[in-house]
Amino acid sequence: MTTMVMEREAPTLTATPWELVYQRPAALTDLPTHYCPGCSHGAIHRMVAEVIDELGIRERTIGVAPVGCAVFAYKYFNLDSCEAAHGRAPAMATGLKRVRPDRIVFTYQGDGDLASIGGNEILHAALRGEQITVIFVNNAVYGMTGGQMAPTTIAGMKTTSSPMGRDVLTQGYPIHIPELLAPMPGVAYAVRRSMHAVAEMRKVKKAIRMAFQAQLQGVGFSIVEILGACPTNWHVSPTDALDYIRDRMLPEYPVGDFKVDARLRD
Amino acid sequence: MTTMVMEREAPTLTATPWELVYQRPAALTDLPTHYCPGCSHGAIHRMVAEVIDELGIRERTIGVAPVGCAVFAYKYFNLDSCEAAHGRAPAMATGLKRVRPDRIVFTYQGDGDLASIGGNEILHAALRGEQITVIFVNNAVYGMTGGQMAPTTIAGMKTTSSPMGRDVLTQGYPIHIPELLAPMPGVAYAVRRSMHAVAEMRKVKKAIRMAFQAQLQGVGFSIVEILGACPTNWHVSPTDALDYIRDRMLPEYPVGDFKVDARLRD
Amino acid sequence: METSIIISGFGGQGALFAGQVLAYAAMESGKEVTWIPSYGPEMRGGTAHCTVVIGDEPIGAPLVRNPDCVIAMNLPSVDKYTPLVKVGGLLLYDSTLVKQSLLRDDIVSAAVPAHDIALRCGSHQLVNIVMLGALLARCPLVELPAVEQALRAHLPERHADLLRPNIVALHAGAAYTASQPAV
Amino acid sequence: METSIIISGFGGQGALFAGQVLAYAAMESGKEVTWIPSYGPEMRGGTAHCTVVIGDEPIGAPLVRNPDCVIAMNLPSVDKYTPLVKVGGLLLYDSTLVKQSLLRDDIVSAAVPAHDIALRCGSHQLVNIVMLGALLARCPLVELPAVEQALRAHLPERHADLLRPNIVALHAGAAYTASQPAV
Amino acid sequence: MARELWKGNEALAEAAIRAGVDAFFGYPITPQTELLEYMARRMPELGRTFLQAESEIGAINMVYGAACAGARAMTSSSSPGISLMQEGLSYIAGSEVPCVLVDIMRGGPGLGNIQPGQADYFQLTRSAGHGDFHPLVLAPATVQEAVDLMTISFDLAFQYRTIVIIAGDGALGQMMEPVTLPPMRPPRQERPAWALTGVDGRQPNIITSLYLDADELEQVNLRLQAKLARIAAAEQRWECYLTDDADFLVVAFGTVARIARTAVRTARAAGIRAGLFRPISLWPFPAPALDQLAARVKGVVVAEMNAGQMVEDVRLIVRGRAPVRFLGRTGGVIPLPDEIASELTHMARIDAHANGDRG
Amino acid sequence: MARELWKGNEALAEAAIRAGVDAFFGYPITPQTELLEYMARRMPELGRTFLQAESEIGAINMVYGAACAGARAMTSSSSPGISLMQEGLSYIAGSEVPCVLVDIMRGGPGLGNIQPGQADYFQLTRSAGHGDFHPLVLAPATVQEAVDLMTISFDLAFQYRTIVIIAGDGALGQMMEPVTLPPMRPPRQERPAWALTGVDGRQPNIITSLYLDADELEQVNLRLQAKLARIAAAEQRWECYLTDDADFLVVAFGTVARIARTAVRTARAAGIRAGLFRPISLWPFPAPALDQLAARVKGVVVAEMNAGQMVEDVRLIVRGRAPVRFLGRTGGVIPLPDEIASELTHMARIDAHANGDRG
Amino acid sequence: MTRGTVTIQSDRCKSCGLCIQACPQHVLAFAEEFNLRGYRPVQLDEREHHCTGCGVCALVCPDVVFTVYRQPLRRAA
Amino acid sequence: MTRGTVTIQSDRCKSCGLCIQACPQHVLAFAEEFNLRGYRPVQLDEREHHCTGCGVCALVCPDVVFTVYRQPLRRAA
Ligand SMILES: Cc1ncc(C[n+]2csc(CCOP(=O)(O)OP(=O)(O)O)c2C)c(N)n1
Ligand SMILES: Cc1ncc(C[n+]2csc(CCOP(=O)(O)OP(=O)(O)O)c2C)c(N)n1
Ligand code: SF4
Ligand code: SF4
Ligand code: SF4
Ligand code: SF4
Ligand code: SF4
Ligand code: SF4
Ligand SMILES: [Mg+2]
Ligand SMILES: [Mg+2]
Repeated sequence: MTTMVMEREAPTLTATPWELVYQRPAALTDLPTHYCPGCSHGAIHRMVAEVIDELGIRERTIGVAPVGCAVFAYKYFNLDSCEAAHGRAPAMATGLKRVRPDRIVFTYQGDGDLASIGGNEILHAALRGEQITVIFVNNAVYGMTGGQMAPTTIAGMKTTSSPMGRDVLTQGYPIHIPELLAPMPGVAYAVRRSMHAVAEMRKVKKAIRMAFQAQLQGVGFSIVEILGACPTNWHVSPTDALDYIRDRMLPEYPVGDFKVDARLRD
Repeated sequence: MTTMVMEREAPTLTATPWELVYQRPAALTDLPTHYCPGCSHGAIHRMVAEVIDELGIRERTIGVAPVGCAVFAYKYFNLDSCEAAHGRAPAMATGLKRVRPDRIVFTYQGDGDLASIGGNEILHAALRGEQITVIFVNNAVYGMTGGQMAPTTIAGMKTTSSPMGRDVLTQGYPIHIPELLAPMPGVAYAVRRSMHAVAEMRKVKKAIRMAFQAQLQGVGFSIVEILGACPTNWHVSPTDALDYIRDRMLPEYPVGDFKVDARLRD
Repeated sequence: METSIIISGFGGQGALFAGQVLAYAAMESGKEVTWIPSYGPEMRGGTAHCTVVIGDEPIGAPLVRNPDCVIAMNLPSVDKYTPLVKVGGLLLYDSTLVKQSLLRDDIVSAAVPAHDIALRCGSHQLVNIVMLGALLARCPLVELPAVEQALRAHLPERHADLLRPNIVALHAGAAYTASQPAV
Repeated sequence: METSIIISGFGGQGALFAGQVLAYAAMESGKEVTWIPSYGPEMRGGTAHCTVVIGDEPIGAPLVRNPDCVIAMNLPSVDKYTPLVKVGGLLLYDSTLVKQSLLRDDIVSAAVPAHDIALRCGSHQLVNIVMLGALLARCPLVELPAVEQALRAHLPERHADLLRPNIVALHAGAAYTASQPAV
Repeated sequence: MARELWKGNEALAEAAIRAGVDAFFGYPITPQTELLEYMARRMPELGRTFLQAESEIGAINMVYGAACAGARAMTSSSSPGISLMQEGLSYIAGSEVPCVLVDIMRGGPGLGNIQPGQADYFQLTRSAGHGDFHPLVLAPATVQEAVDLMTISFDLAFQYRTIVIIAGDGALGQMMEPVTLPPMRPPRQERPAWALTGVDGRQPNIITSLYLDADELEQVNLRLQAKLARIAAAEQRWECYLTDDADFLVVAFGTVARIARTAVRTARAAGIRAGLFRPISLWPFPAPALDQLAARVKGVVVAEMNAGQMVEDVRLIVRGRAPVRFLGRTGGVIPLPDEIASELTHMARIDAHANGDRG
Repeated sequence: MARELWKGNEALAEAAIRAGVDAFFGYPITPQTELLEYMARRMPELGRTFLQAESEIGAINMVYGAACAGARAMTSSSSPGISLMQEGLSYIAGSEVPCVLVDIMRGGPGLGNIQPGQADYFQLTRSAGHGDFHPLVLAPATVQEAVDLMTISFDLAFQYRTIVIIAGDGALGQMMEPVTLPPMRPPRQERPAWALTGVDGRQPNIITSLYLDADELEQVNLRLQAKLARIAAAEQRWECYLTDDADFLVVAFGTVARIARTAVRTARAAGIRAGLFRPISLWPFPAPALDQLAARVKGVVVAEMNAGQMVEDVRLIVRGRAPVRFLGRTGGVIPLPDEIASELTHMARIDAHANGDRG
Repeated sequence: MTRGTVTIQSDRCKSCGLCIQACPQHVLAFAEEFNLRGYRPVQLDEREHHCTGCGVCALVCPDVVFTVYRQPLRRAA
Repeated sequence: MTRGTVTIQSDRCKSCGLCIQACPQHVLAFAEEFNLRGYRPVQLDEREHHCTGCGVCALVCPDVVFTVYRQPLRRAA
């Protein structure tokens, strides 16, 4: 990967040195991702990596990749990781964490993975208050397999397996994961965030940080649902995809804190 | 089965004839059950059968039996029925109902079956608002396999797989199924009832009736959780088991209506 | 030579425990032995049974269809096992509970008033060991002291007070049977 | 005899469609034919390709490692397939986009300024059909009218206005190649 | 009946529809997904049941339910999804209800990849779940054959109350070929007598695979095995290509058989009398037909896209009468005609050698 | 080391503990449950991990996770539960992490019953999931052997980075027999180099079974197959009982082999030179050892508690050199010694007949 | 005023005692004899004429042992 | 007042345009040339001296294309 530093004239006005204010996080490898242009997975990966760097836990963090477009997350995160079977990341993470309680274990999962086939694994990991962190990217479709309906597909949305638009009466209603899990006593942190705007993205990162913080403090299971864009399967441009999140997904999936353990506010 | 009519002197005071006020419902076969003395399954079966009789739907009702102590429910109900794989009754019922929408399809499931291995099937049947009725018997243990911990086992309760008492921090917290499912738009009826006293049992039956009613009206998925006794695995007498429900289970599992579709009040 | 024994009764009558005691005694006497219970979702309070096989060489099948000996502690057990006992085999039953005219003349049947004997030894819970004693009087698979030893080692601690009565019951059962003619 | 053709380009360049048109034309010409796309989670906007195999007998493998002909519509495709073309095979590439000095002298390479030709025919979206025309000029697997017919039958309705330009492009591609010497 | 170009997955779907499928339940997985997507479009149009299940476990148990109601029910998946269906399949087999399953196999084990594979051969033919049963497994080699087999699959499933599996691979699922589709069957109204339809006027129908009593379950198994024996006798399917005078035989199924066909032609061109034996039914394996050939050929090459599975069946049948060589490619690699041809050449050479024909 | 009476399920659990199991994840199912219950008591006492999973799918994927961390992880189940683990097992095999699984088989198919069975033979040896792999399958016939095999299972699993399955049945799990247990191993501290432990000071470890590129996946499969070939060569286990001079052989494993032993004695008493060949490793099947015997015996009886599974392996090896008869009982029925003995007698009689020895 | 009675399918009874505890009139008790399945079944005791036919026993009985009859009492005119 | 700049790993850029839309200073634009993977990568345009080093581009970029520098400006005394 060649780095082209755009040539620009040397700053003349001042003697203060250039400060590096942002660079690629150490918890990401150098590999370019396979994601489509504008896909939210890339930015979310980066934020997870930044949080891991900031918390200084890269050396003791273990990631669990899903089956979904983020299947190669294990190549992108510069840390020990593994690839779970479709939907089973929470079970795999449970196994890892139970035998290595001093390690930080997180799963990264899509909506098909977590909310459809893996519903039971996430439900019971949350019930058990498993000390793991779940990064849950809701893009309302099965990205990897080509845009089928997910449990999170919004009403009326056309997908390749709901070609007339999701009919909630026959195909089911959207599922609200953090709302579902928040009442469970083992859950320390359950929130929803969105990638549709700069300010929201900053909140995404803060939430990811809190979720890892919960694990570091050992206060319970933590999950951040993130509304992300899948321009490819929404058949819109990357920039329009942000509007799509705002206009179509947010009404169904309001951002918010559904559970924040009191000990986390410390 | 010999029927002993207890000999008693003929009634002398009156000319009015004896009225039959209660007899074995037609929707039960004649077979004695294999349940332990005082097991709630028997009485719950009877109430389901009574409701089916009262609604006059025996001829078009299809039952789905679980894997659990109620595995032989298909022998006891006098109607068409089948035996699902452990936890998969809601999926099987979905298949049945989708191809026979004019039939009444119900599942009868235990807490291990429904809330542990079958968590995903019940979750998604509810999400889809599947037009089925679920009779969910929570006896806080795996009865059939000899009293292991269930997801509904209450904190501190000793079972064969939580011999020191359920430690919620490592073994998970009890799950509250109707509360979990009630917020889903596809769910028309989600309540909890208890078998611990006569008055409560009358409410159990009313709830079962409402749940079938919901299906008859086509307003969505219906579920009745029923706190039932497993004297054998609780290691108490059948009568003490009622106190156990009242004193130990009710505090964790309050009876109540968590969702009653407005159309059902008509 | 393998000898197979089925011990059967209502749940709670201690059929499984009596079998284990026999198995321990056999093991300590240097025999090969297997013990296997009935298992699974049988009706609670229904019949429970176990099969013990004792031999000098490694045991083949731990489960048998036609046992050499049967101890039947209730009517359903008598009904179930009478036809199954091997020709020339032995059926012991609790004659206090079961009033049964015998159906087979190709086996040896022994009526043991085990309930009565047990009560005399101190508790109706001793029926199982009375019957075990009776069995061993007819079919000396192990010595009674070995059984005493097994009882000593394996009677659950919470029943320590029952050790003596159990030993008494064992001998009482044996003595009763020894005094009776074989039918 | 089977002839295998791989058509490859960026997603959106219509590689798969050009292959289908060829397959339809072959079928209607009474040939045996298979068409198979690349599939799976390849990077979107990355390379997409399909393989068409045409023959007189039932087709064996629908996928081939060493194709007889390759149409490469972008640089990655040229890079990927140049080494794979069968000895004596044919590589056509869009020379408007790819400035490539050829690496193999054991295959026939044909540089087609397809982008330019397509623009002249009315749209840069016609590159795929220009290349198809070019292929058929070098390797007459099917007659051009059969391809025209296939275009008529299978161009999606919403692109009906592109039918004429497509036909023009087909012939333009063929004409251009026919006019060039084979390298 | 016009020939049209159809993609394997979509042709299977349309053929199932024309064969009268009442209900499809499935979960997306590459390289099978187009089948599900096609069903998502077409089934509701026809007023039939399409449902995307929450998982393959959901799907197979929905199929189980719908089949209990007497419906023509099916699902489709690919290798990892088939693994998840094992328990359900075992229940369906134990309950003897009919259903159809499509497995568009991919590279394994584990997540593997999505390229074509045949490594589920054992899983489909030997052990589609715990317990003793075999689904009827049909392996088409062309899209046309996929259509033809799908067309009869429900009839077979209902005739025997058995599971019928159409076993394809990623290549078959993804490719387009010319096919002629059968006409649409009129919707079926009658329900089998065993189906759960409500007890109206009769004794309850019960569908279960539970028999607590060992003797009773053994009886059920004997009945099941007797049925399987009937299927084994009646439903063997295979194709012979140039086997009449063949000295050397390739045995291959599905996509590999197409390639083997080319290889046989190549070998013949090189003067080797080669032939192709192509099992179409993988279970029941067409043993007698192969047995006859095995009695007189000089060598057998088994080619598969796996590490050696069907070759066991072939060896069981050949019983040492001729050498059996195995050519396996895995991970989604499709063997080349030349690879198979050179196995044949190799065999012919060894054979010539052994016969003192040292040229 | 004193002999004590141990129940098979509990002995397996205690042996696993003494062999250093770090983590047990499981789900109750008869006739295996006592193993889980024993673990529930003992593991926490020892400060090790016990967790009752939400399902068998949860359990096997927890095992997968714990194994990725380098722990000695195990689960146990019975037939329907094993079906549910197929996907997970395939991932574990594809990722080459070590683990141990106990299958206490019961009657099938479907829910079947809870009596002893051996009908998962195919599932365990041929197809414990999609794709090409074989777990190492060990079938003890006594509780003592169950303990002995469990004692080495983790070492084998780690040596080869493979799945080791202890295949028992309801009888073995439920019975008590005298056993001598090995001493408790000191807890193991070292972690394999491939384990996920955090990247501290090294490049990331990645555990995956995904290889999108066909050639790459094929390479992985070749490596996997080469490993399986090494296991096949090195890990065959079997027992011969009175085979030295045997004319007739019984081949049986697990519980049936115990019965066959009695049958062999019975047959010998009746003047038939019978012997027992007992595979202990079901995969790898001890083929060469049986092959040698097959070359000189006059007949083989295969007895199994299924409808005929291992018999295929036996036939593959015998290759027609001697007649092979199959005796199968299913549904939880255990064959009697006499049934097996009479198969031997029958064979001997036919053989005598064929040799003109018409008495 | 209403009087009632019940018939008892003794062989179904499992001696759980739930009906005895629940009967508002306390007219139920265990028999001395065992039934076919080894349980001491419930029977109406000597106070049986107090039975009102309220059906509570039938409601609580898990084994559907009871059939309940009622007779609205009218003092003969 | 702060000025900033960014460096751009052009070959990582996928032309999604998110940064262009998000940059508060509107100093980003697509290049004419294609990068190795066939995308027209983003570059600083002629107004690049307006870049404040705010990092928004880096925040929104899914492909971690940007490195951001900042220089607190002090007018030379
Ligand atoms: C058992 C199994 N079933 C199905 C699949 C196919 N599959 C792969 S990814 C996927 C869905 C991915 O969707 P999601 O989790 O939402 O992730 P996204 O791609 O949208 O990020 C499916 C169904 C599989 N690999 N394994
Ligand atoms: C796949 C599978 N796993 C496990 C079992 C064993 N099993 C049978 S019933 C049961 C639990 C039953 O508990 P519950 O559902 O609460 O019903 P109850 O017996 O308490 O009424 C289990 C684990 C099985 N039959 N199948
Ligand atoms: S398909 Fe959607 S989720 Fe997958 S990489 Fe492309 S944009 Fe992202
Ligand atoms: S074990 Fe419990 S749930 Fe099962 S029949 Fe007995 S009392 Fe009922
Ligand atoms: S009907 Fe009422 S009063 Fe009569 S026995 Fe039953 S509970 Fe008692
Ligand atoms: S409630 Fe029913 S089963 Fe229980 S004691 Fe009364 S009659 Fe018998
Ligand atoms: S740092 Fe800020 S001002 Fe500079 S290019 Fe990036 S977004 Fe624009
Ligand atoms: S956000 Fe990143 S990938 Fe997208 S256009 Fe800007 S630099 Fe390129
Ligand atoms: Mg998604
Ligand atoms: Mg329960």
